[in-house]
Amino acid sequence: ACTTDSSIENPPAAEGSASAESTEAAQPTEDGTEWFDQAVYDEQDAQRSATFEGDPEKPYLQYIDGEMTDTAAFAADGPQKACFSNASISNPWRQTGWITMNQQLKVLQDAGVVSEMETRDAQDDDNTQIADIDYFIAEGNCDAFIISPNSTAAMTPAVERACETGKPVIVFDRGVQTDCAVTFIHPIGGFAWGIDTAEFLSERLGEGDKVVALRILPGVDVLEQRWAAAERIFEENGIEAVDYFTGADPVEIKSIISDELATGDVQGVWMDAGDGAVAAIEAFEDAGADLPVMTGEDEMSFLRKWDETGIDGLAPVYSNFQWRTPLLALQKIFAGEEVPAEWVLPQSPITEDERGEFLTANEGMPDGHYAKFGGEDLPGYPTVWQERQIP
Amino acid sequence: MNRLTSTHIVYLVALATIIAGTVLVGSTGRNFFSTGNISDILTGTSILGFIAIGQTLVILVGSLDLSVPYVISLSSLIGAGIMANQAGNILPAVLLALLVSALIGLVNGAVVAGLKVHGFIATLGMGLIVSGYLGSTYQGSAGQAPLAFRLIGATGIGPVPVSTLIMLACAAVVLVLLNTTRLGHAMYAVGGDAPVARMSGVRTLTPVIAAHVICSTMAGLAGLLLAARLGVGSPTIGSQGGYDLLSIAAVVLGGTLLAGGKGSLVGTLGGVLIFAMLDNIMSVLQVNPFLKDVVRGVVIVVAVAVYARRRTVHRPARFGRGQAHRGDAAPPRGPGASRQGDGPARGDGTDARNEVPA
Amino acid sequence: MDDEVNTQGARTPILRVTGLTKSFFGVPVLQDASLDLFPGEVHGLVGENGAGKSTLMKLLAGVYVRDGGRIELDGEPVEFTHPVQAHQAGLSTVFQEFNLLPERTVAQNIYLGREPRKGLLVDRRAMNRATTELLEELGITSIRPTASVSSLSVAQQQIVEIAKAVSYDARIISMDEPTAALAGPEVELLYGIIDRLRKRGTAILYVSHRLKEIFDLCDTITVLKDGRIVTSSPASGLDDASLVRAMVGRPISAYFPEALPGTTVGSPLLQVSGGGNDQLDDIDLTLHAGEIVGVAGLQGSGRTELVEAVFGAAGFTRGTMTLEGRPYRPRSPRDAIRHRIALITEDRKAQGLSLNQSILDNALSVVRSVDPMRTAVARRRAPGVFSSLEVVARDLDQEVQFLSGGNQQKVVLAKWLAIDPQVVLLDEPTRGIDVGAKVAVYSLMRRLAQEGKAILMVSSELPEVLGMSDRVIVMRDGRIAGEIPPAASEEQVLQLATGARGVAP
Amino acid sequence: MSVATERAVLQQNRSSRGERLLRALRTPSGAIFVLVAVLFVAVLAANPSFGEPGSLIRFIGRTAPIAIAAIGQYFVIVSGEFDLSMGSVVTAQVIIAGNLIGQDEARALPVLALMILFGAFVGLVNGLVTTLLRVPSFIVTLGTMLALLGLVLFWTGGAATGNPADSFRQIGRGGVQDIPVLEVLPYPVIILAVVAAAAFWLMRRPYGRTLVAVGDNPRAAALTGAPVWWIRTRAFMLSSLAATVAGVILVGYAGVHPSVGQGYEFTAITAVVLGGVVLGGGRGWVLSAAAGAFALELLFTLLNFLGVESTWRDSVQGVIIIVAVAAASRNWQRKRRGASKQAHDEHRPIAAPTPAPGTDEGGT
Ligand SMILES: Nc1ncnc2c1ncn2[C@@H]1O[C@H](COP(=O)(O)OP(=O)(O)OP(=O)(O)O)[C@@H](O)[C@H]1O
Ligand SMILES: Nc1ncnc2c1ncn2[C@@H]1O[C@H](COP(=O)(O)OP(=O)(O)OP(=O)(O)O)[C@@H](O)[C@H]1O
Ligand SMILES: O[C@@H]1[C@@H](O)[C@H](O)OC[C@H]1O
Ligand SMILES: [Mg+2]
Ligand SMILES: [Mg+2]
Repeated sequence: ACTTDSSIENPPAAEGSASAESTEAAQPTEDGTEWFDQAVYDEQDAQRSATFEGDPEKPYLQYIDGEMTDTAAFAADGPQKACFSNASISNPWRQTGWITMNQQLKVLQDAGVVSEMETRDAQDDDNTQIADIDYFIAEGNCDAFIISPNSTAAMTPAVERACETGKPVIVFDRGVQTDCAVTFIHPIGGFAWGIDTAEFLSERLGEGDKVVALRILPGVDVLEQRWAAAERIFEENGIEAVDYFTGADPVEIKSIISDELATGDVQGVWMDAGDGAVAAIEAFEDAGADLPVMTGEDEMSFLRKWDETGIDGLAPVYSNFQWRTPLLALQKIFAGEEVPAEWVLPQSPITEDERGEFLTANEGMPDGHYAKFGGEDLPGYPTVWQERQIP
Repeated sequence: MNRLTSTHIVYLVALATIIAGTVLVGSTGRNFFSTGNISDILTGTSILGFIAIGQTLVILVGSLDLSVPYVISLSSLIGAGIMANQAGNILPAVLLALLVSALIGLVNGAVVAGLKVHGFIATLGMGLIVSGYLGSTYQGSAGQAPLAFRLIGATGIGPVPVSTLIMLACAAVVLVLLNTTRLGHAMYAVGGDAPVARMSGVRTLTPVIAAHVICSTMAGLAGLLLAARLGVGSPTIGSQGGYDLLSIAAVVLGGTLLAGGKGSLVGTLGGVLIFAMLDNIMSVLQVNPFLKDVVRGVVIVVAVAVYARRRTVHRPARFGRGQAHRGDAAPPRGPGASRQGDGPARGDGTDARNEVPA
Repeated sequence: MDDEVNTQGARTPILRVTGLTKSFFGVPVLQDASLDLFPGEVHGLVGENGAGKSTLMKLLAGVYVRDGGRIELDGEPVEFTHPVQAHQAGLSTVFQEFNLLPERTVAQNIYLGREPRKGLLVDRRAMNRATTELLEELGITSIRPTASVSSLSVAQQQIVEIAKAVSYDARIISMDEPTAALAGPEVELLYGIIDRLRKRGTAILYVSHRLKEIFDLCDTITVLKDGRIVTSSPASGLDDASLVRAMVGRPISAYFPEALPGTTVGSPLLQVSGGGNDQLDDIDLTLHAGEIVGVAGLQGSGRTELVEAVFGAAGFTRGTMTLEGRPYRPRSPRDAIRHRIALITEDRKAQGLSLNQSILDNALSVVRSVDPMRTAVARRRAPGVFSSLEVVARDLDQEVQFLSGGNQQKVVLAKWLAIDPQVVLLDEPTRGIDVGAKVAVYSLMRRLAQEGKAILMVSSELPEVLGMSDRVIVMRDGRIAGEIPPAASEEQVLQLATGARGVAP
Repeated sequence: MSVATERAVLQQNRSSRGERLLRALRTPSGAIFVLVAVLFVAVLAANPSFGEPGSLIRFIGRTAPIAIAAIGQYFVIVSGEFDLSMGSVVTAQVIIAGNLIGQDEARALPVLALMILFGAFVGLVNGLVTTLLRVPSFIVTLGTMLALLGLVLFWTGGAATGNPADSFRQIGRGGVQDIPVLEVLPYPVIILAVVAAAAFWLMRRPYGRTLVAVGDNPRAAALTGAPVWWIRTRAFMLSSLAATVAGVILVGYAGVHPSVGQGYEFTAITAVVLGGVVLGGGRGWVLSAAAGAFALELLFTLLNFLGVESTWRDSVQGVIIIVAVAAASRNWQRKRRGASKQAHDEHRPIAAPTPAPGTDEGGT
């Protein structure tokens, strides 16, 4: 008997737009992908000042008003089984989120909403994640799928196959090019991050100033969009920006900055993830150069170093609390409550004024912890995060 | 001879893994032999399988290929890029992707055989070259595989994915090449002892170059298969899987000597199967991803140690069962040692350790 | 061909070499060498180590490309650049180096590179059949075509190499020291094979350092010295002495030097009783100070195992040993060396030397390994040791791989002298080295005996064993078959070595 | 014979120092120093300020960890093995330092001791499994590489708590102040100098010479009484210890992160091979391995100063590695032939001027 996965009949387009809504994906070129997408850029720019529905005390449940998905068909009694296909837990941001998610799971298990969550971790490999999802479809007895895609275009067919099972599918963090999922959960997005950070730097720097951009990895939509937006804004403001991929390796970062400082002055540092921000600042210290204006992330290491050095900085946030939302969405779905088709979570940077507040709130947390992890009300707080207990 | 060959041992280990899998997977209330599970395992074998087939040849001739991850990515991008969602483009895309892959293999082979650069360095360098190209040219996934092509990645006959069948077909072809063609014999000969091969009238460059070309072509096929599964080409898909070191481990696990000259493709497939089952079992058991690597690492070493323990004793004992103590001082003597050979035969840093009497 | 080819009278050479020249980077190794080879002729090629014999053969075989001169086959000039071309032209070679793949079968080795095919694929069955036929034709029945070469004895391997050379249907076969690894009976077997080939009309170019073989086999003898041919004449006109004189350019008065004055056989130094392991059994042996004991035996009779057992490399698992009256049970060579026992191994390149290291480093290797505190002393004494051994080299920093075989062997000896051994085990100490170097080895043995060391020498060259030893032990099948006085004849040794049974390869 | 004359005799039987140096420079292991010099001049040309003592010394400090790692890897490679676990050892040590020392300065020394023990232990395991269980070191250390990193990440939940105390980080970040001309002399430079000197010394010791002999021909070495298993095992331990030192410097220099050290094994092996050390063992000098690291680092810096697009740097590096090693390989081959040429015209008895004193007589 031949088995063909019918979902593959809807071709995914190449990356360029992660948003499930923006079906107009940029056409792939010979040279790969153009990450900048004016429409999405404008949309996210607007969302930065949008009002969010729901309780501000529970940002992980807030969303921007928009199209809702009716989930009455998914209403179910008794604890249900969730199947989670995770891209990886290979960076501190994902690790923090994964811890939070597991604590959220405990709550829902105790509440009798979720019976269990079976997780497969693809260890950053698209091919593995496709196999993971197929395995869930064939063997998982899943009542729902939660998918955190490793990459956008590659994961699209597999997500579609999950949708075809008729069970609810929830996608979060990085996107896919299909809107078959019941909901796609994510903070505002990469362009918003890029706008926040690049505008911050541009305000403080003048024309002809130099910014070194340190990026962790290529090819991930949410990361590429950050840079696509920032690069554009720097260009518009006449700021010279050079970008490097560092894999967040502080040694690499230090060498890059030292070499840049050896060739000329650097006035600003831009980062697409907070990991490694400290090394960048230290490179200036070691070279005896003036500390730059800098944007990092809400990772504790950066907040602490920022506080310590008193540099002019900003911590953009790619809300880590989004890791709670998929399970909470599931709760709503099983209850038959409607959920946003695209669940846009709040995403606001931490400014210098707010810094102290977040530092106190997260005292005792490890350096790799994320300030806006949003799990203060979950069981196990704060020990589980402090000890970084990874299931 | 009733002695176990290394291939036998590989499959015994595979059998043990199946038993362990049955029990462990069973303990979670799952069935190891269910369609979905078998399909998951076999899917796991296909990509690694392609690469390990090629890697077997390269290792047999006494080289290594660390450039495969980048060839895989490049091939996926060329393939998907040229296809551009047009079924009519499939053939040219496949041909061009394989041609470029083969050319990379040709350069690898020429550098190794012609310029006498150790395979480790030659292919490490080639990997860097291609990776620079990928990094400079692609910002993310690109291209589009048309439906007809994606079917290959998503179709199965029962629990057996088509991709696995293609991999096995390739293995069969390479097996025939290796065992029943002059080129295959020459590969064994060159890997075993290049000067001897030359003196016997074998042209020693050809087998090394051929092995590298086939290895890169196999990597190219793997890249195309990934393009079929992903629907797009990806500049990172090759390195994501860590296929370079994993494929070498699978080959050695399959009983092939890292120093070359001895080994079997069937054993390699066994090694690949073991890895795939291991991954499958750990995933079903939801082992912490960090611990998965620990298990992989330990299994690689322990399994290879099992063969290595069984050292070659070329001569049957003449007297008694009293095991003579042969330590480091008197390693098993190959015949090359008993005549005036050309000094230590190979300098790969990889002594012929894990041999098993055939 | 049934009839003997007429080897007399007017003949046309099958191979004619004229003015052959070869230099390695400007250094002439072969100069103006000319020789004729006739069908059915066995042509002996002798000369010291480094005289250029192997180079000549490799030029003929297409391994090297000549610089000048002509090679004519059947009157046609030929130009080989790869061994395969020589094979196709009917010229095959048994090289001096080991030339088989241990992990492959006998048939795969013999037909390597020209496997019989059916269509595009190798016809394994035909290949095995052809191998069986080939071996049978040569009178060998004990070797299976599907056996892996590594499972064969060394002698069998050598036979396979010869069979391989014959299998090319060659009209000319060069053999470069084919008997280096063979003992009596296998040599006989080789004689038989050569005889058959000769009768077939095959021309044979035969290199050996064993003069007896040269005279037994060859019709014509050519002497190479320093890359030039000094004489080339019918064997009948030559004898040992004149040949040696031609080779070395000076007469060797005492081929085997007499015991030095003052040498006395003293008290027992090393005693083995009831020694055994999986290759040896029932070994009783006593070595006295100042004594040279020879060990004879057939290939595979366990002589190497014997010295290795004493040396702790593959030790005895049964029986006892004493050294100077105290119990001695070495668990490793390191143990043995600490007891000042030395082993000069039979294969100097594979077991004796680090070829990429300097002469000095090799000479100091034993001291550094077991008694590093004495390295400085040994280093200062090194020049003295080398000069006493007459080592020829550029300087002490030269890598040993660039030395000739004889000089390499002297470096091996030097490294053992550095620990002032009391028992010296020598396994084939003169294998493949030239007359001059041999004499140096013999003299050293005599001197060591004079200093009161005990010496055990394994050798396949009976004249050497008989000429140098105070006593000769003969081994057979892992046991000591008997002991004979040095005055015994070679026949007596062979009788003991083969036992009552016939000769088996 | 007096010691003095014995020494004179030895000198007479060796070529002059100058001659030996010249010969050495013509080997790949010597040529790397020439390459370093050429690259240095090129970097200077691209950015003259690089030559200022201050920035030069900082460059050396920055290169110290990889140079030290290369020295460690050298021991393993010259003995005929591979150490792929080096990068994971670096990472593990960095994370251990971060997690166990934390902000408590009093723990710096005990934890440092623990790290050294741990490094030695990893090397011991690598060495014993390679030598006693006879698993190819490529596989053993590949296994260790996976297992070690996995264990450390599992233990720390993927990331260390944070950077270790500043005083500990001074080892990699600080330096001796108020040095004339240089201003600061970074500690990593001093550590590198000490490690290099120790390695150089060790390679001239019996252990070092035996190590190379083992890499050249393990059987011959075993039959000369060398405890091959233990010699090689110590090489693995030296390698892991070098990785530990590199880790200590790196955690100081850059801080804790699981990606610190990743890929270090390949960089170190590349440096060693660039230094003319032959994979497979038995050839090459330890300081050339360190020089190989400098060559690589200079190359990166040069590409940087030349403004080569960062994504293309991999490619340039790949080409250079292949070309350099191909040239070295030709060179070794030529040396082989060239030397046998000399063998012909220069062969002479290496004799003492005095009548041969025999083996042992002629005492002091
Ligand atoms: N490939 C080579 N490169 C450089 N020199 C060589 C090469 N082969 C041989 N030689 C040199 O040529 C000379 C002749 O060597 P050859 O092997 O022909 O001697 P031989 O007569 O066969 O000696 P032996 O009796 O030891 O086998 C030697 O000095 C040797 O060092
Ligand atoms: N079948 C075999 N396989 C591998 N090695 C062998 C085999 N037969 C013999 N050898 C090795 O070849 C060498 C010679 O064999 P052996 O030691 O049995 O005979 P021997 O009496 O020492 O002969 P010789 O004096 O010629 O070395 C030894 O090193 C031995 O270990
Ligand atoms: O969204 C990003 C996530 O996908 C990546 O893995 O880590 C950094 C995050 O900002
Ligand atoms: Mg010769
Ligand atoms: Mg022997």
